[in-house]
Amino acid sequence: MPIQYYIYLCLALFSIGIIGVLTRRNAIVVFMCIELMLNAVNLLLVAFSKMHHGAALAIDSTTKAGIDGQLFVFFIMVVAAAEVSVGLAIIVMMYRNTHSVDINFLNRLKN
Amino acid sequence: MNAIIFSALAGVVMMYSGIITSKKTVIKYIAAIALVVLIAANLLQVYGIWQISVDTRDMLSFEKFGLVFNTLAFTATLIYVLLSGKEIENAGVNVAEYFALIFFVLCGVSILSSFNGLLMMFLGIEILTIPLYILTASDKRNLRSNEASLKYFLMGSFSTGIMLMGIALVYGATGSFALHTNAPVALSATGGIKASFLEVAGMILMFVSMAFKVSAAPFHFWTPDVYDGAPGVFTSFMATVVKAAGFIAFIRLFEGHTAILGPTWKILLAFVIVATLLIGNVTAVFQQSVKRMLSYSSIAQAGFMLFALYSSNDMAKEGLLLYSVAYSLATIGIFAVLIKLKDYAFDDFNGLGKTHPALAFATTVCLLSLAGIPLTGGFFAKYYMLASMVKEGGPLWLLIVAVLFAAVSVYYYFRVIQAMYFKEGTPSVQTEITSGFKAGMVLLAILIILLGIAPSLVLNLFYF
Amino acid sequence: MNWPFLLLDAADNNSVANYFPIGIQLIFAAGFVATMIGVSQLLGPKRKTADKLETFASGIENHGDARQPVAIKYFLVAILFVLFDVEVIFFYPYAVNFRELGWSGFGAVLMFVSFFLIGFIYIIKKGALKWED
Amino acid sequence: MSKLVYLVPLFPLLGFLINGLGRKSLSKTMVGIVGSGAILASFIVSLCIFFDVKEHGATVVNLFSFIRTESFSIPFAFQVDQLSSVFLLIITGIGFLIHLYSSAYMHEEPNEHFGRFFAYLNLFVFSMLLLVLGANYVIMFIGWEGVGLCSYLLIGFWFKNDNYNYAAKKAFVMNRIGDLGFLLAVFWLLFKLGTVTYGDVFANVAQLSTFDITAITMLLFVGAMGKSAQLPLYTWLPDAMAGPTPVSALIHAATMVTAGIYMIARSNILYTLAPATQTVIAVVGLATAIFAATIALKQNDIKKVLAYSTVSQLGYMFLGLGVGAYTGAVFHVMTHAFFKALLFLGAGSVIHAMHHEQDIRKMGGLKKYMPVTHITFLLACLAIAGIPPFSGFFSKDEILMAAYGKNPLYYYIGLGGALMTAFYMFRLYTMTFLGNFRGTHEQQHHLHESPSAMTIPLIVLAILSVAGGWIGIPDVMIEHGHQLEHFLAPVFAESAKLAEHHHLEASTEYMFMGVSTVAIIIVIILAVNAYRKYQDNGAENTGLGKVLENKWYIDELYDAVIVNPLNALAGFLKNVVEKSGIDGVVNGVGRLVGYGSRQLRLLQSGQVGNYILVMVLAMVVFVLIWFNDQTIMDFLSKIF
Amino acid sequence: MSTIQILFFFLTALALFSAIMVLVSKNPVHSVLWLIVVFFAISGHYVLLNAQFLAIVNLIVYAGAIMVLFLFVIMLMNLNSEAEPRKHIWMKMAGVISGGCFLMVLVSLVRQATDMQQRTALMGSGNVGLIKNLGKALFSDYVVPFEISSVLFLSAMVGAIVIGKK
Repeated sequence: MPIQYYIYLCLALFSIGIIGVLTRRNAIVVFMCIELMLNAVNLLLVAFSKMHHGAALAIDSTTKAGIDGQLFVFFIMVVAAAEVSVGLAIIVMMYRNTHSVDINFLNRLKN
Repeated sequence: MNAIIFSALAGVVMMYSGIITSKKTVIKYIAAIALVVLIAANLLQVYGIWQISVDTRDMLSFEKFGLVFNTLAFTATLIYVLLSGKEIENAGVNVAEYFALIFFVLCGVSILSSFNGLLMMFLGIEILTIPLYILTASDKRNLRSNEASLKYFLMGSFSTGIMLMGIALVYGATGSFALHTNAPVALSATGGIKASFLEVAGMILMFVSMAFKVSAAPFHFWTPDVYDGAPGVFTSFMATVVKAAGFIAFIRLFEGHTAILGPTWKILLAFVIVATLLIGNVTAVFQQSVKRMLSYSSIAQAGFMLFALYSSNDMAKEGLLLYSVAYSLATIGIFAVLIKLKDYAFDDFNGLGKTHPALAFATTVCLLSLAGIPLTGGFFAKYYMLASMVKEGGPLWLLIVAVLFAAVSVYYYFRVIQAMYFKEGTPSVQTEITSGFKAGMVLLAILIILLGIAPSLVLNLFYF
Repeated sequence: MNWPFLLLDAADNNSVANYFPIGIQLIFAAGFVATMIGVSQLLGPKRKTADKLETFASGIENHGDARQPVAIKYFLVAILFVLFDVEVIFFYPYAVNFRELGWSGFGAVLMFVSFFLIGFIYIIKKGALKWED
Repeated sequence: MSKLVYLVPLFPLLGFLINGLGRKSLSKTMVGIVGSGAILASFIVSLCIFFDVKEHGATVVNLFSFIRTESFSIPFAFQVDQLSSVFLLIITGIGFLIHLYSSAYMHEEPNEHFGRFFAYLNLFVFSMLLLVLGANYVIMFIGWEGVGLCSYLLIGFWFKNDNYNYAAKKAFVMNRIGDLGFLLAVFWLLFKLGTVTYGDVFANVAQLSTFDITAITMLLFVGAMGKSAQLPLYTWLPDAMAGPTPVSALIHAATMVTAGIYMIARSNILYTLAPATQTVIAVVGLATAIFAATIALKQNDIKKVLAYSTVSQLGYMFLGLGVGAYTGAVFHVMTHAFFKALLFLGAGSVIHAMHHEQDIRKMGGLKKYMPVTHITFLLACLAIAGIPPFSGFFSKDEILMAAYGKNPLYYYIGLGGALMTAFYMFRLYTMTFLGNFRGTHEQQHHLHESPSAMTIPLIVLAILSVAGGWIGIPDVMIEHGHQLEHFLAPVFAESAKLAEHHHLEASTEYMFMGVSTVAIIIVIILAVNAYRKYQDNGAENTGLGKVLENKWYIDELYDAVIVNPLNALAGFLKNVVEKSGIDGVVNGVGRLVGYGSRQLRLLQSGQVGNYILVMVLAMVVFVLIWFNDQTIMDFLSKIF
Repeated sequence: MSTIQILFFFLTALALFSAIMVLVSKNPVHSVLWLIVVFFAISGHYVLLNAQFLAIVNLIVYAGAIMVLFLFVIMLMNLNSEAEPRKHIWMKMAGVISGGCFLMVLVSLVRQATDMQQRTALMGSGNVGLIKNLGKALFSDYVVPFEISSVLFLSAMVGAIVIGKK
């Protein structure tokens, strides 16, 4: 597969994530859109990893090139899990105090 | 490596200290001792006496610069804990956890001062920020704290997403996560850009994300809200040690890449610097709350620290160390006094000069240092930044703008001094002010003045 | 890759085609369920009464929304579950390479596990897993 | 001996520390002794240094390094040469007298305030000494900021009054504007020459282009304008009268305001190479001299008159600098320090006796109550007016002569200013000391001569005011007369080589001296006559009605042609130009910042969505800029 | 068109469609479900790229754990579709436009990137994505980040206790 297809796909997913962050008001959905962005990055990294791997294979059949990209993805997933647990805890805490998860109401702090 | 390992272990110790004892003061002293041990361990490595040697496979590289920064950051934290320990105790029920999180942040700081690849940078940043989200939220019943942490979290993870996209693009172009690689050269049609398009785009995205972390305009928006909403005692920590660490990471990430980025890089950076200085300084002028004023001032100070990135030479790195220390100590000092007051308004300082002359004196020294008045640490820090830029051949107009905004900054810092000395009233001191605290503040002020008289004290560490 | 040789390719190690049997199985399973539901719809008798359309609650009259808000303390358990779930992921590649990695790998995993164990004990001591209080 | 130069600033610093820390426990006497003693010790060391320099010439004393790393070094070094040693003597000498005087003047203050006051005074002197002694522009800047800061603290010393507060802030802001220029100049030097040490800078001026030199000198001059209260940054100085009188004396006579003069004299070689800047300085100086003198004509607050007179005299000094008469300017700094300190301390003595009454319309006839103050004040007035052989005559004459050499117009305008000076000074003198007492009876009852701690400095200063000028008697009068010039010659040697020399005929010089002296004497007689029988009838100048009884036709003419227009002009300058013009601009800048602040605050809407939107847009813009850099570079190069 | 290509385009379309559905669903529960579909599609892509380990991890961590947690939270709060007031229309437009601009700029950039023109991602084969190889690398070259990530988990646990516990 031409790598550009993957890049386009991932950029599209990433942009959809950004648009979601910009247009939705529900903190949970916004957070989900951020997760979508991370997934787009993951896919891109894997695609690049395979691209580099393929290029290296042509020279050396035992190469491990590209493995770093996939491990990076692994770490991103791991970190995302930690981030999600903290983030959802914060959202739940907010909900317990205000009974709302609407980010538009987050305007006590301004100016 | 010592710093990373010991700070993680210290975090674990702190986690359990809350289970072993319920005396908050004891927990505080354990933390202070742990910090001393941490500083000692780091110093052992700085002087090459002893270190836990781990084969990091080139993911971390321990250079003098980063190690010295560790020492400075840990020392600043120690001072912070000693001065504001009382407030950490009163911040909530989970005192031990707060200290544990602070140590985890320090672990992130020491990773950021020594990373040698994008993976470690990413992990370092996450280890740095995730505890901060929690600390921001620690005042659970307070809606402002809630809101601040949710904002911080949403925007922080958004910027993480941006950074990861940048990393992915750079990886696509170079096939490696190492810091200093040169991508295959691809000339654009106009011949303006030497590096691969993807790499440059990735660098821009990483730049945006790092600019977010150090609150450079126009990515600074989270700063005032989060610093304002977070419990004051943690704002103090966030605005100082953490921010300085962000700059260290920033300069580590970009110092090898300026050649790839080409001349446009400087234009963009200059734009960011000017915007940061403008927004930080001008918006700070009309704030009603000292806490919020300080958060804008931290943006303004970030504008100055960005000069280190602009010049990105040895002198800039030295200057950044000096700046970090001078800025951190001064801000920690002001916050230590601020959080003793009932509210965060300017009027709360009224008459402090009369009732607590020692405190007022120390606060004044801190404020003068932030304003960059000579004979305080802040002066040479700013001078260093600008001089490094001048040495690098930076444009004159940028210099003029910087000096101009430094002049504006004096206005809002002096509002506090004015309130303390020239206004009548009784300061609404809430927490009891012990003589130990006073002594600590005066020592801090002396330290700041010492930095202003002999900044070589810090800089010579660098050349030991 | 051609259609007829897909199954043959599957025998070859380490390729996407390994997943072909799994895919076929999934399709069959889904198809079976769909067929069954469709057939029962077609063949079964259809008589609708009001009682029949009500939620079945073992004969007790139902009241209120089924989606009652869950007590917040379970949420903490859910969060901790995610964290430990991810930890298990780390063991998976270790298990595959258990022999080759030898003592150094064992040391690394031991350290990781001990960190997690520290966390686990901490959580227990803090009483986060107590359901009733 | 020069090695001991560090003692000079060290003593005031110690005084500051002792008084600052022990202000609660030390008795007033102790505080006074420590505060004054520190300055006295400095003065003694300065004297030794002065003679040492006279004997052995200049040196640079390296003490330690602020910063010494591989890439960068700023030594903490002191420049001990003829110029700095003269300034040291002025600062510590006059400073000591003022300290001594303060110990009596401030005696009514509560103990703690008293200690704090002396601590600030010592800090002030310390900063000024640092400014003068520094061997590079960074140290000078440190002292420069230091005096600004101390003046802020001292002016705001009586902080109960909001006006003082405002004045303190204004002083600080205006000084900051000046500092901005200074700092930019320092960076510019660093940018072009890579060094800020005097020796290296002056040795390498040849590397600078004319534009650079002009820009640097202009920026430095902006700094000097702020610190030395030149148009348009002068308004803080009259407002600074809010501070206690000894502070005014210290600011006006010995320290702060002379900083600008010192700096330009120190950088004389740069200025000699920048004729455009010199012209600007001369014009600004002259304009300030006239402008301030005009305003002073109509002031009724004793300290305000003196304040505007200081601004005006500073204008003369800048005129001297602008026409290349560096020695003359330094000479005038010195003589001015003597008589202005004397005037202020005399005024303080009057105010002290009058129980903090500062309005001269409510004074009069103090001659008989306060003989010492009266005599010394008179001497000072004669000195500032420029009557030979008092000190002011020689220094002012030297500047005016040099100005004549450059452009006769300078001379004539300058002479006009000198006449006004004579007029308002004697108006002040007459209204205060002659005539009848116009205050309340209670005040009259309490009128008394000040204690000896106050009068002794007055007497010493009076002697200096009279005789201080004799070290600078022009060569035309006596052989080897101008000792100061010979002493300072090494500092200005380079400039002297480059500058063109205008030699006036001895006879011309005598003629000018004679004419100006006669004119000044006439003006003094007029002023004394006009105000001797002044009565406060509510409206101003109606006192002249009684003078008219004398049927002096000339008085009427003079009244119509000179006094009234001048008064009107003074009112106009004070109320319109100063209040709405200069202060208006300063306030306008403040308002602009405030407006910007409020607008920028709206950006911070509190909405996460908006924040992220701005981030995304900025990101898009960044990428666009980056990948269209060629186009943008072209565009930018067209603009700049 | 080969199988892989067909699968690629199918999964791509599925991912994009589901991602858009995440955005437009009014009900947060639906958003979560659609997001799970996205994750499955992405896992499918991983399989196509022969990154088998990541495919599994993606399912276990994201679809299995993270999304369940999301769902749990939404259930906990009992958010109905009406609970979320809609944003201002112009705010939405601004969001869509700026997101679109971002996409456009980056896509046009990739189109111009000459060094990416002829490159392809190796599909189907290549063994770096296998658990065995990844595991070897993880426990040898990447052992430092591996250990350090445990610090991250510890802080997340502490965070859960600090924030989540009453």
